[in-house]
Amino acid sequence: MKKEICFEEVFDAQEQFRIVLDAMAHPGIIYHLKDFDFEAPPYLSNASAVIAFALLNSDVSFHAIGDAHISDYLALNTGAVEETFEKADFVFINGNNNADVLFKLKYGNLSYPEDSATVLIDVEEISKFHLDGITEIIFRGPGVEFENKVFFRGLNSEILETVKEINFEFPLGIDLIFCDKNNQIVGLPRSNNFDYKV
Amino acid sequence: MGYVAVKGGSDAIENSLELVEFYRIRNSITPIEIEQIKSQLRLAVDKVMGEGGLFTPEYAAIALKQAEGEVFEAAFILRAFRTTLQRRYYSESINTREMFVKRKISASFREIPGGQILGPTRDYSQRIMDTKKASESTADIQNFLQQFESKIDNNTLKSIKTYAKVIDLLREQGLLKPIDKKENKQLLDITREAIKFPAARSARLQMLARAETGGLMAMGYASMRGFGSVHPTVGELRYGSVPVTVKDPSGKLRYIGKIEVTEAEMINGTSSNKKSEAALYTIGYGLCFGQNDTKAICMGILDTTMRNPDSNQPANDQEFVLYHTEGIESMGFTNHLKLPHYVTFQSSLKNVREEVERKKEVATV
Amino acid sequence: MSNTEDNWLLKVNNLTKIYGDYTENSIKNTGPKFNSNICPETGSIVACADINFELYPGEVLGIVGESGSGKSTVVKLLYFDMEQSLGSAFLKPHLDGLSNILEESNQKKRWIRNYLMGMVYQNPRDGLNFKFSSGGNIAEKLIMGGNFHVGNIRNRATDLLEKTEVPVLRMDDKPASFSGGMQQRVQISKAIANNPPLLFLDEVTTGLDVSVQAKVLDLIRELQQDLGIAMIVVSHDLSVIRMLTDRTIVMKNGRIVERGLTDQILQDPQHKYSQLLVSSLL
Amino acid sequence: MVENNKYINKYNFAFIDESTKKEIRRKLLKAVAIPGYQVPYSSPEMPIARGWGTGGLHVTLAIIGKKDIFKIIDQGSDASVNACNLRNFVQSMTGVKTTFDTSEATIIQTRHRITEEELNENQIFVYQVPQPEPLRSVERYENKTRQMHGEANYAKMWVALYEQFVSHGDIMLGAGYPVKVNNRYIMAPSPIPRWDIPNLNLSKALHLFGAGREKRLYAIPPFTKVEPLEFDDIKFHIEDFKGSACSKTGYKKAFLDEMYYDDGSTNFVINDSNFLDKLSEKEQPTQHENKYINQIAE
Repeated sequence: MKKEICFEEVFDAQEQFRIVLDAMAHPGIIYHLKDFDFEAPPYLSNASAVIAFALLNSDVSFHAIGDAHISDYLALNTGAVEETFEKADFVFINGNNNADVLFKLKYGNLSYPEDSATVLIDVEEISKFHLDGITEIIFRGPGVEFENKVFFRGLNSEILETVKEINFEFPLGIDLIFCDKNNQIVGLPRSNNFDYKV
Repeated sequence: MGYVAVKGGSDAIENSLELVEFYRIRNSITPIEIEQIKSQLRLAVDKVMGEGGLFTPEYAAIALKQAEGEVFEAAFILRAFRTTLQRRYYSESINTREMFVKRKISASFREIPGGQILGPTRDYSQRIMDTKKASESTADIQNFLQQFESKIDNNTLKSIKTYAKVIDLLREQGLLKPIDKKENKQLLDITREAIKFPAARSARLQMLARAETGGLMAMGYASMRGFGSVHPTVGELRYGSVPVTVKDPSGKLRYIGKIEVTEAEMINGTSSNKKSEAALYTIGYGLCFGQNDTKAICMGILDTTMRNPDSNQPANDQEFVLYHTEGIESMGFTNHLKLPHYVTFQSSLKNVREEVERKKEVATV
Repeated sequence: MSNTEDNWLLKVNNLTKIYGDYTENSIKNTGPKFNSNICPETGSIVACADINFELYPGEVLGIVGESGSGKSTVVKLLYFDMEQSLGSAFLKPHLDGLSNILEESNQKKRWIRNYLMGMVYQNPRDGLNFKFSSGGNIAEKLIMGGNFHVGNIRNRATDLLEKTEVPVLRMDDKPASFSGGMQQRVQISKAIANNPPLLFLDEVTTGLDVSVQAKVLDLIRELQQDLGIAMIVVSHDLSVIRMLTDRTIVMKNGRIVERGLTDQILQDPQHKYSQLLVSSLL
Repeated sequence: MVENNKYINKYNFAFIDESTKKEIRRKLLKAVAIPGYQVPYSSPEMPIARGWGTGGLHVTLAIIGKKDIFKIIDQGSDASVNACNLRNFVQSMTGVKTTFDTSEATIIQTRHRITEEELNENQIFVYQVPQPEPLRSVERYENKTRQMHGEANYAKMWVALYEQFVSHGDIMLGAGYPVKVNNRYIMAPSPIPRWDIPNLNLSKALHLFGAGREKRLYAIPPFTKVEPLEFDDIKFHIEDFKGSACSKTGYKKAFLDEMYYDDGSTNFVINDSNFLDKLSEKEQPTQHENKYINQIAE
């Protein structure tokens, strides 16, 4: 495994971070990250890798589900430390994964609610337009003017049910960013009062 | 107005900075050498490094020159400079038992391992104004150095070894209170995250090490004098140089240089909570860059007081001590009062005027 | 209302508070049998252990015992002033009594305290903020109960102060300048401000003059009759217990040694310690 | 500056090192996810004094990129000495374009004002915050105020307002009037006048707050409910200029500065320097929609 060299640590990090910040500030709006020529392992989207490169370093920890190559890849390129689910600051999962693991994640405490996981979820496709057989999320809350609707292919709806449960007692909770194969992302902060339909 | 007014503001700043430069050098045009500051204003450099949180005599000396000798300002410049440096490694813990001792005293025993070594200290100097310093010449300096250096025996110097510590003697005899099992022993880095309260001891000591000497002294003194209950004995006060090592990526220890530190270990009597337990001594610890006895001792006092929380005694109150002895922050905030506040003042003015009106109405009714 | 098994208001199971490190033996080796609540092995202090009881709506339960018996600990645990070591408690109006209130988040505990409970402490300084006016103290409880109308707050405070016989003119004064009896009345006003179904009274008359004591007790009895609030009255003084309570629990060394109807306990105490208490009253 | 090879004399883009920027960025994301909550952060020393806008600078420098257009005001003015100083610093450390035009800027840093001109969805508004803790006046310990926020235990704050009404006949808070964000956290909006408070509510822009000395970051996302603390019957109100108009433009619906002159005369001038410029040049900048300003007669 080689270290990626196409991501520039000053300016790419800044630009891509700003897009992630926009996504977090506007839940349910689709944003596009830059397409890098990464040699990331399969099952890790370019978008997830971009967010990792922009935000992770040796001060934080992560956990990636599934392929061990993903962990090696992230550790090599970001310097972040691999940790258990319970302790990880950033968690990389796939939209088809079992939702139960989310219960293990740290969701902060009332004095320090930010001491909680940020979850990057790779899905097949994110779309503004309705397609049959996929999950729809209706976003409401801070950052949303009225309501935003987004459709997700490759997202196990149990994950959403679990997130609802974990984020039940605000300010405790976890924050999510959905990433698809076309470099699109959508933010779902804990402050969002979302509903979903399958 | 936009551009013109802004130009006015920028011009004002530029002119002010020019004046600063003028005042710095107008009456004495021989530049002070950085080397001179490093060597002849050694203790000011030490203070700047301690409060600046960076061991670098050279840059500290530049900061002092730039700041016209204002230690606060110089420490601030050094801190800001520190921010721009990447932290590449965390060093291994320094071991003060390996110190090349230049000064080492204990107030608690007459004789200690290796003896009492006064070293360079003004403690027993008579503070009589030495007017000869006003006319000191290069020749005077050379004469003194020649005469002094002729007395140094290099073999003796080489044979100097490290010394056992006073507190180790007490510990071996079982007279020191063991560390509280419940104490938070996390090793935090206050430059990487904001301090949280109650703070772990590592964070408290780091804050104290960068705190302003005068602030620490005010609190430590208050605690001894009566607004508190600490009156410790100097177990040992050491000043000297210690080696610093880091682990390279392969895990091998690498020596990267020496730093000078002052270390104080202050012995406190203690009462025990349980009848079955003896009252043992506790140690208050202080360590700072360079030679600064006052700072290390006050750190030692405040380390002790903060381990015994008591909101009625200022020195025993973590938040009170740590927030308010931080020199760079308190200086900045105190000085920010000079910034314009006319918007906020207008807002309060409206309230006060309205209340005056209301009270007048009540009076006339 | 009949006190059937199901209609309890508060149900307490195995409530235990131990200070210091403890082992299983700490509970076994302390209590009235040993006449001590200090664990001989670890030195930990068993403030109370194995406390079980139910309280019914509108009922007044007394907890009596000497100082150090753990009686105050019980109410402080239930009011979330301290954290239990073991045990659970259920309160009907909160999630129909299905959720252990002692394990709720602090955010929810705060809600339960504001809406469902009131507490009157022995020392008015524990229940009142002496930096606020007495009206402000009552306002605090009302605001936390969701009342944000200053006019309504002041009306309600006026009612409460009248009811507790505190001169309404002193509503905007700080309680520091009040007599001990009056401070206690303000504290009671604050505690009942949101009409909680449950009120804790912890040695509320201790430290007051005898004549003032009687007045405060009368007040509590009247309030109870008017409002039908369920109460737990903690006292070392059996005459207080006799005057206020329906049922009584007797505690010693952190354990319940006897329980029953107050009249029965006073007439025919079973446990040796209860007998001692009763005989000292006579 | 004279080149001197012996000593370090080069700085990273936007001054702050990349690993600290990442830390600030991560904390900002959490701040946005928990509107109104104060996230602790490392707050490295800047070459600007504590209390002079370091927190605002941390935020600005952590988010700014080459394409941004930067505006900075102090007391509503682009020309304030401190604004000039910080503008020069940001400009020299990043090379970004700066502007006085509120509508052109992508990042606006401020001390003590929100611009009169309405903000748009592509703007980030960065506040310099001296005291991030709105509860500090009723509780001095950080440890306890954190708990109070955690439990939404704001009774003390409310009683303090109640007591102010009882003794003064009104809520006496001036600039920095505390607000409740998204029905949950009470937040210090930084010492902006009450005039500006309603403009935080459902704003289209992202608002980021940096308190450098106190080492806290917080945020209000766009379209977030922000309400001043008020009772049902004792209402929040903005500064009342009693019908006074700007002496230069005759305009009444803007925050005014009270001017005193050598001849003893006084008058009012619009505080927001860019807004004043635009009105003077007969432009018609859109103002924030808010009911308090709407009530003021033309």
